[in-house]
Order: sequence, then C-alpha cells, then structure tokens
Amino acid sequence: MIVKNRRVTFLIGGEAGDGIFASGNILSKTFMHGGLHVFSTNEYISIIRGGHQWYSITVSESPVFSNRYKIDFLIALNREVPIIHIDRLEKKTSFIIIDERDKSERIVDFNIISLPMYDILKKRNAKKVMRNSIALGALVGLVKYDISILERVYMNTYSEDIAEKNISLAKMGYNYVLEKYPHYLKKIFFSSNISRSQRIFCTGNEAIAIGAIASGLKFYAAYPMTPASSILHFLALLQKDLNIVVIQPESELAAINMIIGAAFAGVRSMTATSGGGFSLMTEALGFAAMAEIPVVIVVVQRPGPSTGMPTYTSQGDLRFVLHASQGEFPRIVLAPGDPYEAFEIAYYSFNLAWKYQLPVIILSDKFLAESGWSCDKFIPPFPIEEGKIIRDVYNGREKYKRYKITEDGVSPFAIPGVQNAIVKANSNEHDEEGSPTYDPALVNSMVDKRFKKQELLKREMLRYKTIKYYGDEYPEKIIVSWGSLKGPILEAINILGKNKKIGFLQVIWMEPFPRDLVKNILSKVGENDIMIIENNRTGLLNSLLNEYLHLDVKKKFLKYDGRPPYPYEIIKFLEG
Amino acid sequence: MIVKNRRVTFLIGGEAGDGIFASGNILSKTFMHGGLHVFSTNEYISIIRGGHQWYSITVSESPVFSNRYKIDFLIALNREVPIIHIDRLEKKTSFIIIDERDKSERIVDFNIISLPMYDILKKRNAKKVMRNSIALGALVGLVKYDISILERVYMNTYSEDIAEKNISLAKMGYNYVLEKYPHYLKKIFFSSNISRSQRIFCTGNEAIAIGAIASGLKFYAAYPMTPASSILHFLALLQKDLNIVVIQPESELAAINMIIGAAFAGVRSMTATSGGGFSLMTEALGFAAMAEIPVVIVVVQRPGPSTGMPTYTSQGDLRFVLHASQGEFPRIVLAPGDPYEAFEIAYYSFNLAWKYQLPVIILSDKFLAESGWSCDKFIPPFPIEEGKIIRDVYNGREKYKRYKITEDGVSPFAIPGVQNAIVKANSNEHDEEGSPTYDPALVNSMVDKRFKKQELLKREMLRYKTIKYYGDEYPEKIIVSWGSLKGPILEAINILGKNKKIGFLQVIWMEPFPRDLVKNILSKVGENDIMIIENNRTGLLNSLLNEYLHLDVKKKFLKYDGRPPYPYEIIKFLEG
Amino acid sequence: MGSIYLTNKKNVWCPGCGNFAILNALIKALERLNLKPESVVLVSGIGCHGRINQYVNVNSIHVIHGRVLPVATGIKISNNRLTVIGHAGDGDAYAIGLGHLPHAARRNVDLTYIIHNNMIFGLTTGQVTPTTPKGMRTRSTPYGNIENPLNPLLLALVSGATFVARGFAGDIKHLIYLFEEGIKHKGFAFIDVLQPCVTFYNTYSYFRERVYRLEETDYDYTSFKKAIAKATEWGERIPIGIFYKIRRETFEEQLFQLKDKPLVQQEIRINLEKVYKILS
Amino acid sequence: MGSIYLTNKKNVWCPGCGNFAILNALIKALERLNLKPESVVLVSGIGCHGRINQYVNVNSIHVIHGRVLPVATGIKISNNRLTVIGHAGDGDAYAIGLGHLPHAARRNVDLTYIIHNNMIFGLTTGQVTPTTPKGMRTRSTPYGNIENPLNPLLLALVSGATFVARGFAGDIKHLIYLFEEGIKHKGFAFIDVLQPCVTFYNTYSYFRERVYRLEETDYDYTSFKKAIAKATEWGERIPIGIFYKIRRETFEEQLFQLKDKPLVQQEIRINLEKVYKILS
Ligand SMILES: Cc1ncc(C[n+]2csc(CCOP(=O)(O)OP(=O)(O)O)c2C)c(N)n1
Ligand SMILES: Cc1ncc(C[n+]2csc(CCOP(=O)(O)OP(=O)(O)O)c2C)c(N)n1
Ligand code: SF4
Ligand code: SF4
Ligand SMILES: [Mg+2]
Ligand SMILES: [Mg+2]
Repeated sequence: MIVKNRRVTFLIGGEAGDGIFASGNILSKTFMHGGLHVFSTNEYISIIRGGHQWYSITVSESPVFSNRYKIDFLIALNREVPIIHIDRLEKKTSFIIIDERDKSERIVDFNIISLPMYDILKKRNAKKVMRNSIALGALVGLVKYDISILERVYMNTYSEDIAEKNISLAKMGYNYVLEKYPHYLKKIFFSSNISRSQRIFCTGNEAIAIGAIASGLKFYAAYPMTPASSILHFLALLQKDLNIVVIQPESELAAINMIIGAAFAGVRSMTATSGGGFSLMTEALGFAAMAEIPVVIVVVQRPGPSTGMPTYTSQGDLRFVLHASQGEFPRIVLAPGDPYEAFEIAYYSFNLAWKYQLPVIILSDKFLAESGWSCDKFIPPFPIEEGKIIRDVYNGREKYKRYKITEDGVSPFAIPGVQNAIVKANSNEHDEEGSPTYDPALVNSMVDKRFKKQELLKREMLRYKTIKYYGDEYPEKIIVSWGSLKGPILEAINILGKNKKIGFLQVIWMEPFPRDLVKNILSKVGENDIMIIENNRTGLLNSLLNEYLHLDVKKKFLKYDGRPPYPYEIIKFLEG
Repeated sequence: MIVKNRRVTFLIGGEAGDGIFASGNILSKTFMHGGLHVFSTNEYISIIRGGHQWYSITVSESPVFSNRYKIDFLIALNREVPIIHIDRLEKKTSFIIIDERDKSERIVDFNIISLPMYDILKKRNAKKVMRNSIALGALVGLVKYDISILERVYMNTYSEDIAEKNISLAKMGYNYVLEKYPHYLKKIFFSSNISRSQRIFCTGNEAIAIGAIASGLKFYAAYPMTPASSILHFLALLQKDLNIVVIQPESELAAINMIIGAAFAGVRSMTATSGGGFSLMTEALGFAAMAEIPVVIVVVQRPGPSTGMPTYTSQGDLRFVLHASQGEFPRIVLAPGDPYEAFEIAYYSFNLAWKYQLPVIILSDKFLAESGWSCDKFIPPFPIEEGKIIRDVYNGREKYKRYKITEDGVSPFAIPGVQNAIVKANSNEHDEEGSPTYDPALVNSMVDKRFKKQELLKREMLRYKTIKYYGDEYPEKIIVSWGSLKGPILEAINILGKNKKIGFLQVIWMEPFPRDLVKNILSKVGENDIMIIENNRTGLLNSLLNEYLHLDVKKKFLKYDGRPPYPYEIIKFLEG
Repeated sequence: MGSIYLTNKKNVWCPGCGNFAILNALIKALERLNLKPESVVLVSGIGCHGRINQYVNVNSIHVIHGRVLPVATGIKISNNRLTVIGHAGDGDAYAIGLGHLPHAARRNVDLTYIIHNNMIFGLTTGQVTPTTPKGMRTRSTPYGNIENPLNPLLLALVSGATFVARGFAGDIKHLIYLFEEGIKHKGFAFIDVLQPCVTFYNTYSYFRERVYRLEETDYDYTSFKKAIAKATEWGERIPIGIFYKIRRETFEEQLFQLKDKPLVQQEIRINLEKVYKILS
Repeated sequence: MGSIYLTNKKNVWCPGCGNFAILNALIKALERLNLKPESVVLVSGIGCHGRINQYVNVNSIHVIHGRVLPVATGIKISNNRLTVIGHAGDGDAYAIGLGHLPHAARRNVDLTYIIHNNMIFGLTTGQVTPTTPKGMRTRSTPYGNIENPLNPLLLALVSGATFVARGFAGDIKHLIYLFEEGIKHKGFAFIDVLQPCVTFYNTYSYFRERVYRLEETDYDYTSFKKAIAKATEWGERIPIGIFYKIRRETFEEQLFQLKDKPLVQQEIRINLEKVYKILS
C-alpha cells in the first residue's frame, strides 16, 4: 500500500480533553525522526472539554505541504469518531484503531484494529487520557515502525516517570497488535536521505517566534488570543534561556503601546494577536507610524466578523490590515505561506521595521499558525540590520533632531539615553524636532518624508522573495493565492503532475505590492487562464489585483467555512 | 464693488480666546437674515489661548458653496493678522478694520478703517474680548447694512444683558465708521427672493445631528473628539427639548458598545468621532455586523496618521472605514458634501441600518463639519422605515429565531421584552437561534445570509442619489471628487463659467459603490479628460476607481496639508 | 431540572466546572424572583463563562471581550423595564474590560454584574489573569507570576458600587441568595464569584477550607469603612457574602428623559422648530 | 528661568493655567535631583497637559490619548536606567486610560505618574470628566453632571500603588517636594495634582481655601488603613501631600532578565539550539 513519494495520512480523533494534540505531536515527531516528512494539522472547537476534535498527520518520503482528505489510519478515541469521518475513510484499505467497546455496525467495511484499551488502562492503573498512548503503540506496530523512536520522543517530551508510564502503555498496544493482527501489518518506509537529528517539528507560530528571536527580539508583550496564543506560550517558555522579557498585559491596547515604548527605548519588540485584538491595536499602529517607531505586529487570522470562529482558519483580514488606522502612511504587510517563510519573514521584518522606522505586519492564519511541519533547522539569511540607529553618543554638529528631513526620508534614530541627544517623539504632526506643527509647507514635507520610505522600499524589495512562482515555466493556467493556501495548492499541483502545465503564483508581500512582478508572471497566460484561490468570501487578493493590475480574476475558488481547502477540492476546481 | 452674484468675503482674525468664532457666527447670521447666502469656515490650531485663528464669511445673492482666498473685508484683532493674511488682500480694494494702535507701515496699501477699540472698551468698562463687537458694528456700518439685523441676532443668541452690552458696543463702532469714514461706505445688496425668517445657519455637524433627530435618534453616546465634538454639544443642548439621552462615557470603546446595547434594545442610537476614536470602535463595528445590530457611526475626518492635526481637514480615512474590523461583512459608507446631504444622509442612514440590520458609517470631514451654510430648513424626504422589526408581540408559529435564514437575508428583528420571543444575539458565528456553530454548511449559509443584504442594497440604492453630477451635459472634462470638496469645486466651476464645459461627478455612496453609475458618467469623456481632486495624499477615491472601474486617473489634485483647496487652486489645476 | 429558565442546549463546560454552580444559582434566583423570561437580558463576555447565555432561557447577547458593561448600560438605559444581568470572566472584567468597571460603579446604573472569577483565562487554555495569585505558574507565566493580584471588591467599593458581594461556586445556596439580592438591588450590584476551574486552576478545596459566610457573623453591610476592612481580609479565612449595600439614586432615576416611560416606548414625534430656533 | 531643563518653545497654555505650576515644579524637582536630561523620559498624553513635553528639555514622547502608562512601562522595562515620568490629564488617565492604572499600580513598575487633574477636558474645550463634581454644567452636560466623581487616590491605593500623593498647582513649593519624592521613590508613584483650568473650570480659590498639607500634621503615610481614611476626606478640608508610601519589590527587580544590565544594552547572541531542542 505504501510506496515512496506517496502520502499516508493518520488521523487521531476524540474529544477535547482526550490529549489528541499531545499524542499527535508525539506521533508526528516519531515519524520525523524516522526520516519521513511530516505535515500535521488539527481541527477543534473553542471549548475546553467535549466536542469532537482531530489531529491529522500526513507523511511521505518527499516533502509534504498539506493534509489530505482521505484517511489511511484512524485512531478513534470514541465510538463517534469513525462515523464523523466516514466519508474520509476508504473501504477495504483504511484502518481504524479503536477500543473494543467502541466498535459498531457502521464501520465493518474497514479494517478494524480493536484493542481492549480500557482494560489495559485499568490493569496499569492509568488515567483515561492515557489510552492514546496505547493507540499510538498499536499504530506504530501496525505500520511496522521502530518503537524505539516513539520511546525516544516520549523521553524527550515528558519527565521520566510520565514518559515511562506512556511508553509502557504504548508497548502494550504495540505488542497487542503484533500478536493479534500479524496479517494486517503494513510497512512504512524509513527515509535515509535525512539525518534524523537535524530536523525539527515546527508550527507556523513557532517559526515566527524563532525568526523574531534570531533577529534580536528582546521584548514581547501579548494578550492571549487564539490562534496567536502559542507564540506567547512558546516565548514565555523560552524567556529564561534567551533572556527576553515576555509580558502578558491587561489588553491588546496595553500590549501594542508597551512594545512601542520598548522600541522607542531601542529594544526590538513584537506583539501578536488575531483580528479582534488587532482591532484594538489600530489606533497605536498609526501612532507608531507617525512617531516613526519600529514595531512588528503578527496578525493570525481566524474567521470573522467579530468573535466569529476562534479556532478555525480564514484569510479575511487582508484589506483590514492594509488600511487600518486613520490617515495615510507607509507600512509593510507580509504573508508567509509555510514555516520557512514564517521564519525568514519574522527575521527580516525587524530589519525592515528598524531600517525604515515603520510598522511591519506579519499576516498569518490559523492553518499556518497551528499546523506542524518537519523542517530543517532555520538559518538567518543575512545579518541583523539596524539602519540609522544611534545607540551611544550623538556626534552631529547641529542639535539632534528626531525627525530630521533627509534625502531618503529616514532620520537618524537616537534612543533615549544617548549622550548629547534629546529625543522627542510625537503622535501629532510635527517639525524636525518633534514639536507640533500646523505650517502647511512643513506638514507637506513631513508627509512626503514619511512616504519617501516607500521609494526606498521599492528598491529594498528586490532583495526579498516578494512573490514566488511554482510549476511549469510555460504554464497554461496560473493559480494566484497567498498565505497558508500555498500548501494545499502545491499538493494539488504535485498530484496533477507536470503535464497539466499549471503554474502557481504566491504573493508574499502584500504591501508594498510587487505589482510589476505579479504582472510579469501573469502575462504568461491569458486573463481567462488565471484562477484565484482564497480562504475568504469576497476575494481580497483579487481586489488587490483589480486595484493594482486592473485584473478581475473570474475563476475563483473561495472557501469561507473556516476550513482550508483540501488538495482534492483544488483539483476539482481546476478541473471543473 | 459689490454686484449681484459676485461673492464678498469677510475674515475675522485674531488669537484663540478672542471670540472669533462667536462673532463670526453673529455676523454670518446677520447677513443671512438680510437675505444673503452665506458660507463660513474657520481655521485654528489645537490650543485654547493664543495662536492665530480666523473665521471667514463669504456672502452672495446666489448660493455660496465655499470660501474664497481673496479677502474683501478683514477684521484684524491684532497687529499680526493683516501680515499673516497679506497675500489674501487686494491692494486698493481690500478693507482692514483694526484698532488704531495696531496699524502698521506694512498695511498702508489697503483701505484702513481704524478705530480706537481699546478706548471704547475702557469707556464702556467692557472686557477685552468684546472688542469684536465694536468691529462687527464698524463692519456693518462700512457695508451699509441694516444694524437692526445685527441687533436681532445678538438678542437671539445671548441673554438680554449680554446682548445689550454687545449691541451698544457694536453701535459705537457703527457710528464711528459712519462718522469718520463716510467716503468709504460700500453697499451690500439685500436679497429679496428669500423670506428672512425661514433660513437657518447650520454646520455639517449640526445637519447630521438634525437628520438623526428627525429620524428618531433617542440615544447618543460619544466621547469628545475634534472635529466631531460639536455634534455632542449640540445634542446635549437639545436633549431636554427632544427627550433624547445624551451620554459622554469613559471612552470610544464604551460609546460604541453602549449604542450597540441601545440598538439591540430597540432604540435608534448613534455615535460620532474622528479617526482615532473610530480606531477604538473598530472591534465593535464587526460585533454589530456579526450580531446584526443597526448602528450609525459618524466619522469626521481630520489629518492623520495618529493625533495628526486635530483641528484641520482631511479625506484620509476612506479606505480605513471601508475595511475596518476583521472578517468580511456588508456595511454602508456614505459621504455627504454639504449640510443638505448631511441632513438627508443622517436621516436615511437610520432607515438603512434598521431595515438591513447592519452598521452604517457617515464619513464626513472637518471642512464640512465646522463650516457654516445659510440653509433652508431641512425636510425629511420620506418616512421613517424600520423594516422587519417586532416591537410588541411575536406571533410566529415556530419558536422565535433571531437569525432566521430568510429569502432576502434579513431576519425578523424582535427586541428584548417582546412577548413570546426570546432574543439571542451573538458575536460568535451562530445558528439561526444565535448559538455558536462550527458546522461548515451552516457557517456558509450564515455568511451568505449576511451578504445577501448587499443584493438588497443594490436595489435600495436606486432610491437615493448615490452620486451627483453637475455641470455640462456634454462635458469636455470631468472632475471626480467626494465629501466637502464639493463646495470649492462647484465654486470653481461657477467661476469658470458654462463655456468651459466642465462636469463634476460627486460620489456619495462609497459602499456599496455605485459602480455602474460612475462608469456611465465617466464614459462621457476620454480617460485623459478625467481629473480627481481629493484632500489626501494617495488618492483614495482614485484607488476605488482603480479597483472598481480599472481606471487610474492620471490628473490628480491632491492636497494634504490639512486645508481644503480654494476655488482658485482648483481653477489653476484645471487650467494647468 | 426542567426549569422554564433553562434551554435544552448541550452544556460544554468541563465536568465539575464551577460555572455549573453559577448557572444553577442563577436559574434558582430567577425562579424565586419569578421574572418573566422575556423581561430579562443576560449580557455575557468572551470566555468559558460567556457560554452561560446559551443555557438560560432569557434574552441574551454574547458581546465582545471585555465589553459587558457598556452594552448592558446601553440596554438598561434604553429599556429600564428590563432586568439586565452581566456575566463576565476575571479576564473579561479585570483585564481587558477593567476600564469600564469604576465608571459603571460610580454611574450606578441598575445592573447586576456577576464575575466568574476562576483566576485564570479558561477558554484560551490557562493564562495568568489580574486575580491569579503571585508566584503561580500558568501558560504565560511558566516561571511564576510576578504581579500582585487585584482585589476586585476593593476596586468596586472605592468606585462607588452600591452593592458589593462575593460568592463561592462551592456554596450554591449562598450564591442563590446573593444573586437574588443582587438582582433585587436598585443600582449597580457587583458580585465576584470564586469559581474553580477544574481544568486549569482547581481551587475547590482551597476555598472550601477557608470561606465563611458574612451572613453568619454580625457583620453590618451598611458601613463603607467596615466593607473596606472586610474586603481586605484574604488568607486563612475568606469572607463571602454581601460586603456593602446602600441605596443611591441610580443613573436612570436621574434621567429626566425616562420620567414618563422607557426610551424604547417613546413615540417619535419630532418638532424640529426648537432646533431651528437655535440656528437662526 | 534659564534652567537646563527648559526648552525655548513658546508656551501655549492659557495665562494663569495651573499647568505652569506643574511645569515649574517639575523643572525644580529635576534640578534638585540633578538628573542628566539625557537620562529622563517624559511620556505625555493628549490634552492641554500633554504639551508639557515641549517645554522640558529631556527626552519625551507624546503618545495617544490614554496610553501613557503602557508606553512608559515599555520604556522602563527596556531601559531601567532611565527615569520615566508620565504626565496625563484627568480625561487621559481616568476616562479613556483608566483601564491601565490599576495594573500599573499592582505591577509596581518604577514610574512616576503625574495627573494634571483639572476636572475637565481642557483641550477639547470643556467637557465633563470622571472627576468633574456632580451637578456641574459642562459643554457635554449642559443640564448638570449626574455621575458621581471618582476618587483617584482611593483607586490607586486599592490597586497596590506604593506611593500615593496629591498636590495642588496653587502650592508649588509643596508640589516640588512631591515630585522630588515621587521620582526618588522606587516603584509606582502616583501623584494627582489639583490643577485649575482658568478657562473652563477655575478652581484656584475653591481649593486654596480648603487644602492643607499632610506634612504639617502628624499623619503617618506608612499605614494603608490611614491612607484609605485620609483619601476619603474631601469637603471643607482637602488634604494634600503623601498619603501612602511603602517599599515593595518593583516589577523590574523581579525580572531575572535585567539582573546583569538593561535589556537595551544586552548583546544579541542567539543560541537557537535551545529552541530547537524543544521542537525535536
Ligand atoms: C479582543 C480580544 N482579545 C482576546 C480574545 C481571546 N480571548 C477569548 S476568551 C479570553 C479570556 C477569557 O478569560 P476569562 O474572561 O477569565 O474567562 P474564562 O474563560 O476564564 O471564563 C481571551 C483572552 C478575544 N476574544 N478578544
Ligand atoms: C482616542 C481619542 N479620543 C478622543 C480624543 C480627543 N481628545 C483630545 S484631548 C481630550 C481630552 C483631554 O482631557 P484631559 O486628559 O483631561 O486633558 P486636559 O486637556 O484637560 O489637560 C480628548 C477627548 C483623542 N485625541 N483621541
Ligand atoms: S476550562 Fe475551566 S472554566 Fe472553562 S469550562 Fe473547563 S473548568 Fe470551566
Ligand atoms: S484650557 Fe484650561 S487646562 Fe487648557 S491651557 Fe487653558 S487653562 Fe490650561
Ligand atoms: Mg477566567
Ligand atoms: Mg483635564
């Protein structure tokens, strides 16, 4: 059944509180350490106990970009799970690992691996939540995987006693399957190309956190908000080792104003939130722009409007972040599509913010934020750049002026405490020294000064991959998309194969918009052969194409039920 | 000098605290009650005392739409004023009314009417601030106006003793001029076409307040913010006569959430603010949209970003209000251009909000908000409409469902307290009853239900003037603009005269955007004969033309120093 | 239970959660007060507590995080015949929404404000809040919370709340009493409920060992000074009950606009002449 | 004056405004403390008070309305060698920005927070604020304010502020003393200054007749209980002075991250291996 480059998908389903995500992570890492490529993702509703949730893992010997609809192996932690996912199971070939008592009439068409999980728990005096360890062991046995890798992951993850308890349960599941279902055993290949120890299993949120750390983040303030919270949790955990300050203040209003204070004082700072929290940051975003204070804001999208569906995914906030806050000012908006890009963008967003003294927004989404990839370790692509910062002594001949009008619009940026410089920042329109001004000519110069940075940015952009193009060099059709949809689209294109001649244009820089590059790529095909795929209802990237390229893409696949598209849906769209 | 249909411009200049605005209002009303058309506007900086400020009044026997650059009569309350405005004065023809002591070398080229104002004050034992009354009297004498009208306005405005004090001072100025400068006296015509008593002198902010009142506003909550504050002051004053509740809560966050509560409870409610306050309302805007609660939000623009220039004008928030708040939802954004439109839009915005159960934003700007026009009294153009509201008893057969999916997307809207109905509203994505839902099909239906209102609106729009077209039927050039710039543009076109064949397209509905109507008008000329004029730097309406019509207007007059364009600047642009 | 105040929605709180006690006490209090379901509005914030709306068969609105008070205020002023009850979490009320509390208290709008104070962000899976004890490890403070917790009762007292109480989800009988008194109280009734979160911060036994009812002592709740002193008591013994209760004119009572009837019932008969007089 | 702490900017406050006294007292306090201008940061809010930044020759940032405290907190934590002083108006601090005050107080970041409390919105031309007396007619309450005013000192006290004081702009000598003590205090120093607004609410004579200095009594500012009682005193006699002062570990002192040197001076030497270990 399992061959090279094919994908195999595992899904663990159960209730909130069943430890689905923890065991999903364990299993993902287990496959990763065996040398396989892994992509994992989850779905859950915004409650703490009860309610169905699942974690799916797709593995392959080649890189995996997204999850699949079809499930090869299902771990069902209760009786409902197979029923809920029945359409995703393949008769005859799909396996279901389930407790003996939870078997039912309705699943007889599938390969059932039933175990007396509750009996084993009782024997071992283990808590109910631990039955997923039995199931993991059973699964590892079933796919003839090396149980010692699973053991190692347990040991890495938990304290010794907890790890051992889980391992012993896993072994019971493992042995049970080897004994009772020898005829069913399926072999999953181990890849040998990749040294096992060099890989990490990383979510989009973690990749952003790492990029920020690598870029010198020293002050992080955020108010929890799904699906951005795991950045806070991850950084909070790391604060000791990395000596960074991590604060959870009273609100998003406080969070963004704190990081503005930190950046004004010379410290690289960041916050992260989702749309609702970003709404509360809107006013301070303009403050940072007017006062020319470099901040990095991560916005992880979920379906709106308002509270919407907190634990689902969406790309509905693009226009919002592009235009948030009163007045006009340059900003940078970057949308990563996978952990590598998330790392790199987080890394260089600080360089951009500090060199150009403006706010940078990283626009992510739940599907990227909470999905996990097996990745190579990230390496910063270029050094840390600070631009015109003055950290110790100001040596200028004239009095220091925070908003000095320079050729390129960027003023020397002394921080408070610098010798010979008194630094005055202002949210009002101001003169060079930072005093309020109403003089029309001066106002014009100051507005122009800020906008000059846009010119600089047009040049700076050339250093970065503001778009990416994948697929055929002479395509017949081009898909345009952004953010986390990159994964499912790449999967779909891979499945369709080369001779379909499909190209895929991923837009990464949303502002400044890489108009010419996009135009250039799209000129490869006729207007009717361009297609857009987005996780929103109105086609927000398409609205940018309308605005910047005067192109209204007619063929659209817009999904707005909170779920990312599956590769098969994309294929259906492409073919339909 | 003064002939019919020509404009005459008066300017009163002095320091903050000199009573410039009060006397400007008095003088404006005086001219209005003499039957003239009046347009008044002001400029001041955001401090309470000191700093130059001015109030200008332009009068004519035909309607006046904007102020003029050239000043015919200047009341200078200190020595600097004529110097500051020297470029606006015409040698030989301009008059300057000034205290004897404040005369200077530099103004000898103009007609100087100097008075011993300080001596008069002393004689009368009057406060320094009252010297503007002397000046008003002098001016009224100078232009041979009926001093009894001025007296009447004083009596209408102040308590008897204060009025009398001012009147006696004004008379002294009046008599002084008649006596000392008989050779200078200039006659301003009195118009006879208009019955004097029927007119009001009204700002854009007041017009919005009146429209809201006429439409049944009963609950107003707002946090003060220039240039929206005068709506609060005006409504606060009127609360007693009109029995409306006017609250100044602790913040804009509170203001908008209070009006959401009020609307949920069945009461027409409104708030007003400027960009910074609207930033804080962003999150609740989406809440209103998701919960389908009808609110009206007035955003009066001033230059940003951030605190910017609080007392100046701008059109920099268009894209911001169009896209504010996370997620996608239908909203209505309306931009009035004069008090009549401000009244009408405020009036029908409540009908729209309540019929379609969504947020409506009225997008105004400082130039409209704080300028004053002599107007005919406003008359509501059609009755109050509530749509599917249930106020007493719910008689449906099935259980009441707040978010019932109906053909047109609009659900029957029972308010709490209605018999037989339990009303459940939610900021979460929800089912028909208002319970959270994550079911993909249901989510799709709910998103679609909300967006169906957009279809309804497309039909409803036909009832309103979503755009207006002025000027030549077969134009050679068309100006496109919006909001308060309507005034200066109309003035400029009038000055240029009919044979210039210039058309002017005013866009009033910004969302839903009247794409076809705009397209239709613009098709009258070639792309190169379209011009855009905006009070911002990047051409925000132009960005909408790009997005909706794939039209990038090349000829742009963008002014972003906080001042509205003068007609002469527009003429220069048109001719240049 | 089968109360008319209960809906048939499936409850999604963790088994054993303190929210159940709050829900049950509320239902009982409504029963005792015999309020018509149509005449009651619950306003709930975002968090586990916010779900309570779904389970109570009265009008309700699930607002955005931290904004229970302004929404409730808008409702009450617009229709002062309604009984308006706010439910907020400690995150909702004391973190993001704290800016509204002192104002609601000094305004004295006739609302009941019930805080499900589990000293943790529940729904976002266990982060620190303003009432989390110092030193506690949470997901956002894995090395221990370094902030002094707030004392919400003191805050409500000094802000001018006219009814200040504390309940405990482990003492449902007492809770029913507090809710009943709070809802009956004319003015702003503030009730902080110690609510164990069995998943992220299980405080049942901690509080059970310490709480005692003020009603079983000779405590006098009409003295502001005593209330302040009592509210400072927190340690081996933790008082629950009504700390403070006085009658002060409510905000609505001072609104001449509501003298005749609620705003929502007033007809729209506009005489613009009064307006035009000012402008002429 | 010619102080090194004064800029040459033209002052735009109304002649006679209480803000002048605050400015002068601040300058004098800085002189007495002999702080290097480069080592001080003023953080000011939006309102007439906010202009103070322009007149003081130290680093400054004019923030958005109500956000003095979070910005000041971010600055102080990033560079704890700086002296950070916040200036806010009563609108700024007690209306829109009130949500930050209790948190700054309980956190005990080493800041000085000076409120220019003129009991009115000055810059927006005279509307009601949370400290405007009941009954007062303002532009937004032309028929009289119906809300009970806040008592900011009580609020700061119960929130955990470690230095709580009140000054009066009519007593500049005393004000200098308060500012000096507040700036010297390690921890969150809250100083509410009664500041007459000659244009919209001239309270000079009202307060001059009533205020008395606590320092001229035998008042003991180390007792929380006494501080609460003193802070409730408001009427014929109004106390000014230090109401409360204790030493409690500051937020920064508890941050292990700042043990060696300020954040801003720490080199960026990142060892990602520690991060990667967690992810493998
Ligand atoms: C503006 C905003 N920020 C953050 C969130 C995310 N959020 C949802 S619930 C919650 C905390 C809930 O804590 P609490 O109010 O104590 O309620 P509990 O779950 O403990 O009942 C947060 C931070 C949000 N919904 N909106
Ligand atoms: C978000 C926001 N809302 C409103 C305003 C308008 N505004 C400017 S100053 C001010 C009030 C100032 O009052 P206060 O803080 O007491 O300062 P004062 O002028 O009295 O010194 C307001 C409401 C603003 N700048 N930003
Ligand atoms: S997480 Fe805590 S507060 Fe939320 S439902 Fe579970 S036990 Fe209750
Ligand atoms: S308005 Fe009041 S507070 Fe503002 S400068 Fe004038 S006197 Fe001072
Ligand atoms: Mg909580
Ligand atoms: Mg003030």
